[in-house]
Amino acid sequence: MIVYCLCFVLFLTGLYGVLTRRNLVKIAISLSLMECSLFLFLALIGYTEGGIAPIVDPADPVKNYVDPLPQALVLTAIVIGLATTAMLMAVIIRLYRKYGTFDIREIKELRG
Amino acid sequence: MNPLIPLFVMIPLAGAFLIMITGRFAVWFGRYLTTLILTVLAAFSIFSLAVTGENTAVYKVGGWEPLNGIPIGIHMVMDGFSVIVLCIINIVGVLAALYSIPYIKRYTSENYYYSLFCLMIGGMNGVVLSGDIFNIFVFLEVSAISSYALVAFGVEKNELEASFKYQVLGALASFLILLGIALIYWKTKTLNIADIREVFSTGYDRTYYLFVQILLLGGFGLKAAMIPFHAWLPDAHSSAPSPISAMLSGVFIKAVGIYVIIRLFFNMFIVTENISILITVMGTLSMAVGVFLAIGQWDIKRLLAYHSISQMGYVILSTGIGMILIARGKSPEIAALAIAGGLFHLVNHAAFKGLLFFNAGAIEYSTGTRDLQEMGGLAGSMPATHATSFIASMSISGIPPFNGFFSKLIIIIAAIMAGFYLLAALAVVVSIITLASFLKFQRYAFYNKPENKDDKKNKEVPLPMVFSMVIMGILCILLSLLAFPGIRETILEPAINILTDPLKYSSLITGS
Amino acid sequence: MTTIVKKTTQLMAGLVFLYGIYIIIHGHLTPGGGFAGGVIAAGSFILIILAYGSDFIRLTRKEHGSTMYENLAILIVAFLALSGLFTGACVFFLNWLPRGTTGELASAGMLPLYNIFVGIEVASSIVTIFLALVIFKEEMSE
Amino acid sequence: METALSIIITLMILGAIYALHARDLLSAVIACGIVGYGLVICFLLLKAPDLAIVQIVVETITLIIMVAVVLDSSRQEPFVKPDLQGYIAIVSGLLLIILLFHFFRISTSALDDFGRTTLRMSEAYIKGAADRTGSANLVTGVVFDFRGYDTLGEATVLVTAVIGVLTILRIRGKK
Repeated sequence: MIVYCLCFVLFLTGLYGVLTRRNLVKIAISLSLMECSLFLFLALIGYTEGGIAPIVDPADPVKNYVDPLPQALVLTAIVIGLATTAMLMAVIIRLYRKYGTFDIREIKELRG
Repeated sequence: MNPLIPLFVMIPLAGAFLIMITGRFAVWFGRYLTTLILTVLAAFSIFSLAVTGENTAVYKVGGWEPLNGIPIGIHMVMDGFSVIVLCIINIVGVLAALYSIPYIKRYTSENYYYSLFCLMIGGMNGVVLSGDIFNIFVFLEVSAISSYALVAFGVEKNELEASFKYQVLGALASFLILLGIALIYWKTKTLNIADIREVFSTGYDRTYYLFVQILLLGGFGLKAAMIPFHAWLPDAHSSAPSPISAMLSGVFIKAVGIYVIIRLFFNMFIVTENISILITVMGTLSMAVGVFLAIGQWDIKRLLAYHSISQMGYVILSTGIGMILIARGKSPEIAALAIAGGLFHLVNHAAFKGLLFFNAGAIEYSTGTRDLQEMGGLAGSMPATHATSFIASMSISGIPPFNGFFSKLIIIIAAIMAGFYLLAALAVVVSIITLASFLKFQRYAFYNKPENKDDKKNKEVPLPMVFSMVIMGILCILLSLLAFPGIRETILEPAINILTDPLKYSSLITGS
Repeated sequence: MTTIVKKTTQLMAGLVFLYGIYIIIHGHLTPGGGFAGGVIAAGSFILIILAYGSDFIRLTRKEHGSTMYENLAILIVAFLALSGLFTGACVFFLNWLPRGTTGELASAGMLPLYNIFVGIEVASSIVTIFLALVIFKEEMSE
Repeated sequence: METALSIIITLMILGAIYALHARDLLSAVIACGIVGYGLVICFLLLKAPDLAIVQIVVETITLIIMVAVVLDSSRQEPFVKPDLQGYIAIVSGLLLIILLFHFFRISTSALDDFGRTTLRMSEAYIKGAADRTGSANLVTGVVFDFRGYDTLGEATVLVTAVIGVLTILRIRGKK
């Protein structure tokens, strides 16, 4: 149980960062921390005690494998995370060129 | 199996890739291909609406049949509810694509725009047709990422800022959803919505259940911009190009927000009273706070964006009342009425809010400003825009001959019959404030002519834009027919049945 | 960058690329697959871009070329998926090729094909993202 | 097993906290790398070699992109004494976190413990899956055959991100 709790603490650390940091890059980092914790969380769910990696040896097929489905989900989620990070970094670099700062308090065209 | 079901997703995706390939040689290709694709999809969706009715179609992707009653592949499901949302997506989509043809010529790189537009449509169709919770997440990301890029399409300061805000909150929403999915998988070891329902109906732990529900409500509520989570919506919707604003406001928040919330909370979870009260409270807050925030706005598109929050509040409030009644297990016909009101308002909102954003775009196209104080006297120079915006304004404020009146009436009647008198009164008050707000819009935009301003240079917008607006205006009037018996039974009843009958959806998989 | 870095990169990039291809092709037998191999192959291009910097940019000039590869590749994936609809069973995403013997290179029906095209798609996507960032910086600093 | 994982996750949390508080943005980005590479070790311990391969390359590329963005700037985050709004954000953030953690702990206490999972949907993916898909790597079998539709969506997400990045990085948006 303790690993799940620690994993959730990592998620919450990222959440804390998103809520309190005022720097665009720090916000992006916090989001990627949250993402990492979620990947870990899914992988933890799939683990079986004494299981082996889900690669079948045709000579000796029946074994105790770990659950392959969460791994497939994490694979999908990692690529989605890469895509999100790339988009976010593109917007950040663009905003930096426009404003000359990463500070979110100075970027406020939109109010009201 | 209906072989059309995967085509709803695959045609727009393939079209998007094709546009990116041919965009280097022929720029004109994208705009016509997008319109063609969406016309085909709109025809398909109307055909599906006609044939679906009470029969739900389950499409097993990859041909993987369930093993011992447990699904092992991804299932696509088309039922009475998803087919309605599918119609909204593709019909508003084709009009927005048509509207884009002249509008988007002011921007560079047209083919990127059309490609992202197709990806957004494909993603939304994928969300609506999916019967698998992780699949919903994946297609939600397709449509969300394309909408992030479309919001920033003009790459000006405010557009980038809006896109950044939207991306951060959208990513947070995705993480909440993914955490919810992980927790669901941890408990149930399955991802199929109907199968999860089967597991939950054998017993569940109350705290766990509440936690998962709150996570998913938070995630999809962020996508739907319900009131504590609404911060991104006014910025994103007002910064995007106008056809995209119409898509985001008229379709996007419904397909990936409201639709999924309703689907999950009725068909995946067993309806419990505490979460339905929470949903009703959030709906009421959205309805009331949204309209108050809208009062002080002078930017047309921000004003419309805040009204979107408020009108979505009506939908959530109404379905919330239905959920409370179902959870209490009494008067199912009033619950059905409340849900019918919510669904009807969902359809109507797509028509009139899409039309209003088209009007706002037309005004901006012609005058070059979005500030209400700077425009005026457009009634003479832009007759089509004036007439259609009048229809839409009256419709959103609930004036009798138009569609908005009937759905609001059903919602208010259902609230009164269910005994929520205060909510019914609040709904009436909000409707009156909405009317005041739109009278202001009409007066400042079309009549109140400021001095030292000649309206000679303001011309009516090009023909495709006028065509889209007129069709939407006609839809606004025709949709009120949905309230009448005969039509209501054929279109709204199947959707209500699939939501209110606790066993109907999950029996799709087990076949019992 | 110095000549040493450039020469070493020349040697390494080829090996990294080969390794990426190996991972892609053996995706259905050993750990890895289209995504892992694609990202590794993209890594070799990124190495070259980092080492050669603006020289490389002058060579390619625009990112449009790699965009075309990735769109073509994913279009082929989509058609492979749709090809199931045209077979007799009329099923989307049907694995209709013969499965073969598990453990051989030519087995698992369509899976190696999916792996290869997804690998191309991922590799060119990541290269395009990277090139777009680099070219943006170049253009803005000019 | 659980101890080893706990130690690595604790290190990752420390790296995360450092990343959030570092004044120099380059240090912050590299501390973020601790989390990513720690995750790779966790995946190896959890018998997920596919994920380890993907994660290590993706993390490297993410770091390259982030470093490129950070190096382009002045790098230093100026120290600003938090104002009232900042304090409110910090306090409410901490409260929300404690609340969520408590909620998480009590709501998940009844679920399967670590390492003792049961199977429902993935039973078909393990038993006899090699005969169903013909793939020796079960994860590839799931990714491309049982859930191939998801994978198509995921590849589409990547293409969408490419088009999005190209859109955002255009020099001029309006004619």
